[in-house]
Amino acid sequence: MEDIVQTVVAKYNYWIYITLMMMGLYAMIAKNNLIKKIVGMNIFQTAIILFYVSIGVKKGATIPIIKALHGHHEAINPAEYMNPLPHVLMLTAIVVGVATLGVALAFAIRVYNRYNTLEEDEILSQIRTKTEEI
Amino acid sequence: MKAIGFVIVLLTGGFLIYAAADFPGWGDPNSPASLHVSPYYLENTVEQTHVPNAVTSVVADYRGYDTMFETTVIFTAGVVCFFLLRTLLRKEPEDRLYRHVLTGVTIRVKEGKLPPSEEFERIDTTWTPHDLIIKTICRLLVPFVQIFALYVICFGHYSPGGGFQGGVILGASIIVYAISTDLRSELQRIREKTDALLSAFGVFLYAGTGALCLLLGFNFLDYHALAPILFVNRVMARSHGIFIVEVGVGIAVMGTMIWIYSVLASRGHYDEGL
Amino acid sequence: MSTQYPALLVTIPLLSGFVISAAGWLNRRLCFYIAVIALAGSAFSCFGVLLQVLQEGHVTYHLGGWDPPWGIEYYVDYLNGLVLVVVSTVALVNLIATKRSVEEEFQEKIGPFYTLYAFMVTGLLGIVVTGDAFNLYVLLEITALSGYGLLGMGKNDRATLSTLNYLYMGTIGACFYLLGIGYLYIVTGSLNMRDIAQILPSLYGSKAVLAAFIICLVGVWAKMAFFPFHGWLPNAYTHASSAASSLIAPLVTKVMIYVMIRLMLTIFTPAFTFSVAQLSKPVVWLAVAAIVMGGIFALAQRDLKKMLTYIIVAEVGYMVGGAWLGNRAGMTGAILHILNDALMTLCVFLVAGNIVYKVKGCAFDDLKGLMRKMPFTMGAFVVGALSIIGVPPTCGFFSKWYLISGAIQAGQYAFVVALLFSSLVNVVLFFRVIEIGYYEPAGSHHGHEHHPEPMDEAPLTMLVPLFIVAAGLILVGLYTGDIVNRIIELAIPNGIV
Amino acid sequence: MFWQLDLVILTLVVFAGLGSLMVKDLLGAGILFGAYSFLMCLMWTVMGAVDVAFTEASVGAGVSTVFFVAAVFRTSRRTKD
Repeated sequence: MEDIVQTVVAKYNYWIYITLMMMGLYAMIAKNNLIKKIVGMNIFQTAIILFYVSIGVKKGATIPIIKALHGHHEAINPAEYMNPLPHVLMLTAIVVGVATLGVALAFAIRVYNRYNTLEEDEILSQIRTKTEEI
Repeated sequence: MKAIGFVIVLLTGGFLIYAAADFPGWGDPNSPASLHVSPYYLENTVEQTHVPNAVTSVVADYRGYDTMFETTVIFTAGVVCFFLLRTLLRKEPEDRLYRHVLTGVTIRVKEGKLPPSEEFERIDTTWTPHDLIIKTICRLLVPFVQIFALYVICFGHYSPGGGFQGGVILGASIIVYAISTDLRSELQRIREKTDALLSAFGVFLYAGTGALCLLLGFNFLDYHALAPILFVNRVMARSHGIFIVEVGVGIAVMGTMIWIYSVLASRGHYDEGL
Repeated sequence: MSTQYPALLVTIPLLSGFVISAAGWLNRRLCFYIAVIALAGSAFSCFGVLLQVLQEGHVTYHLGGWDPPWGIEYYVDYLNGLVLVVVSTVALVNLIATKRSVEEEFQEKIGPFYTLYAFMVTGLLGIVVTGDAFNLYVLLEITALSGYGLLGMGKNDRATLSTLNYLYMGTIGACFYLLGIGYLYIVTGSLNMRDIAQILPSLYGSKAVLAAFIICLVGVWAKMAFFPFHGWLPNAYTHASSAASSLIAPLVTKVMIYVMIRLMLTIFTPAFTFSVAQLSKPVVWLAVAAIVMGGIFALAQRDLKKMLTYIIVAEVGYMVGGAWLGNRAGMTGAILHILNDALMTLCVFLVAGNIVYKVKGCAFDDLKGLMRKMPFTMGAFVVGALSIIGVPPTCGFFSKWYLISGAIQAGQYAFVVALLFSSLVNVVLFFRVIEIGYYEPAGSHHGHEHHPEPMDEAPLTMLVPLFIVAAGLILVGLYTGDIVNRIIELAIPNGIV
Repeated sequence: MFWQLDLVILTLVVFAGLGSLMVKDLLGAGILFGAYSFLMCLMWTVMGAVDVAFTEASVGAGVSTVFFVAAVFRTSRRTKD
């Protein structure tokens, strides 16, 4: 029993990122409201960011800013500092998430201007009635 | 639709959990990710780029090409929002709404006639909030936010921060002004054209530095080429190159955030905003 | 200067994007000409890179002057040299051909349109030329965002909702690709494609590598609208403006197939793809389903553009199935089909663009009597139709020939049957359209039957590029021999028998 | 960075995400989404990723919530699910 708890807790980050991702995926597929789908999309993206950043974590390491070296030729021990590469990748992913959010909200406003509702089923019924008239 | 979603979610979730079993434990120092590529950045960042913040040196120098495209992503989002929602040729409504600034009385004036006196300000929808407390506090807040944003951009080398964060805070300071008063008065301070040109110039500054290094015979975005221009040795040239690029990113992100906000808040008509 | 070609071909369209956006505000007429100069420059450097690759085998370029696993590296070999040339020439020809229809549809927003056009081409060229897995994700996002912008501003109002659905599916696809790269990064520690390929062989047994492969594939399939994920493509491409759909339809799906082949051949070497991961059979069955479903749905359509989008879904099935057959002939057919299908789709969508420009609609009842009214456009349509069906002089036949012979060698007879069935369906589809164009008289509701319609053809600037593409279809068909021997044979690693 | 704090914040993050998806009013969903982003920012700081935390706080939580509220004001707060 002890080692099961140990393995679960040892990789707790990875279970949480999977639950967040599945929440986002479910919201994008099953939610009826367009804005709720956008929220689901953003949760989906932040879950992947959680996965990446938890790769770079090292136990007992500090933030990846090299402390001012008094003696210049002292070797820097990489184990003291966190892994900076996932942080760089995730700077990009966060900004891409905001860019996609802005564009998706612009689309949602444009859909609302045209169909006067944000519910997917109401929009589809409006489209169906319009195609029957033609 | 809910059932399909549930089944898909369970399948992918199970598959991901099955695959996560093989990961190295969370946070152990000798996982492959922290042994193969990243120690090089930590060991050489101060020596090669004179920038103690390893994340900023990797963002703007070792993998600066990624960040250039990533700033382009932000600029593309601004162009797409403008392209989708902006309605340029807008027909003037026949009667206009005016509000008396001091008392808050709103009147409707027929087309062509002028409001009775100067204190009437033009508004588009009757419910626009007009709150004295928020207006004055935001007016006090904006300069300090902007100073902090400039600090964040410039001190990206030594403390957490950099182009993106500083640019967003700069943009946020102007958005605060646009929310507290209204979009129309903010547009008097920053025209839509200057805003778009600002964000285009910011990313052009970033890509232009790269192209400049190309013209000087080095590879694209290789800041060693800037050494003869900036009259510094190669390591300082890299540090200054990073700084120029961060300023470019800050300008681009600021312009784009204001641009997207003003398009979204006014549904493309650039009228009253929130 | 010639050693800088790999960097030039991406940065010229990128810098031109910003200049065009500024020109859009200052002086709108300049936008088109800046775009043409930029794309011509990048096409020139693409040809330059291909020539260098033909001489030296492969070209590497270190961005920022850093060595590969630490900095970003461009790696151009035979495979992406060929795709680079295809992407840049298709983009250039389409830019010139759709000038008039863009000016007519987006009067005051020409600046943003050409900016998004330049960024779309930058993203596509960057995806094809990069050798770094994460850089490919960022360029994937640029292509996706500019694609949403271009497709979202469609003529009728249904474009918005269909592009929003494309946005959701595109984001899921890009995020799955990012997750797959994360799974690779956590077990190998590197992001450079060739560096990962060297570390992976010792890890073939681990579940995380197999999961990374499947997640990356699912992400790329969602982006290329492969069978289970194809729901967004027909609506998104049909309701878009003609200029946008004739840029995106020929290129985005083909570049995603290139990414899949790059994943299969370079990152996960063929040894892993075809032996360790037992995916060949199910994927070929999915490809069969894609081809059959694409054909059947195309038969049910009453609109030319919607019919063409379902044919694209079927063509994606060709290429994915061909790549997954596991033998040299199938892979040659898939890579050749990237080239052929890009040209064929461009030709047919330019024809649809001309028809929409002249007749303001491309439903089947708008096409009545077009053979007499627009003979040159319909002539090019016939050439494109013959190529999609697979008639010998045109290039479509040769790639289908390689696919069928590869399928027979691999013993996947369902795929052979699907290919033949799809060719017959294409015959029915295209000759039905040609028949509507030829025989049915121009709609009697005109009243004055005695003198036939005057021939009002699309303007010359739209016809000349169309003829170049139609001629290109036949030329590529004739020169298939040495395209395959000098480029594609060397593109496939000898891991595949 | 001791793991008990880590677990607490992670569970709070999941609850904020669930709340943002389940609440029946779009403005409420926007505000909870802002809270979700700020908790994520706290998560990054605890895990030592200071630059990512700064970006998440300013770009992710700050501006996304502003865009969200602006969009909800320009459309409707009504939602059926």
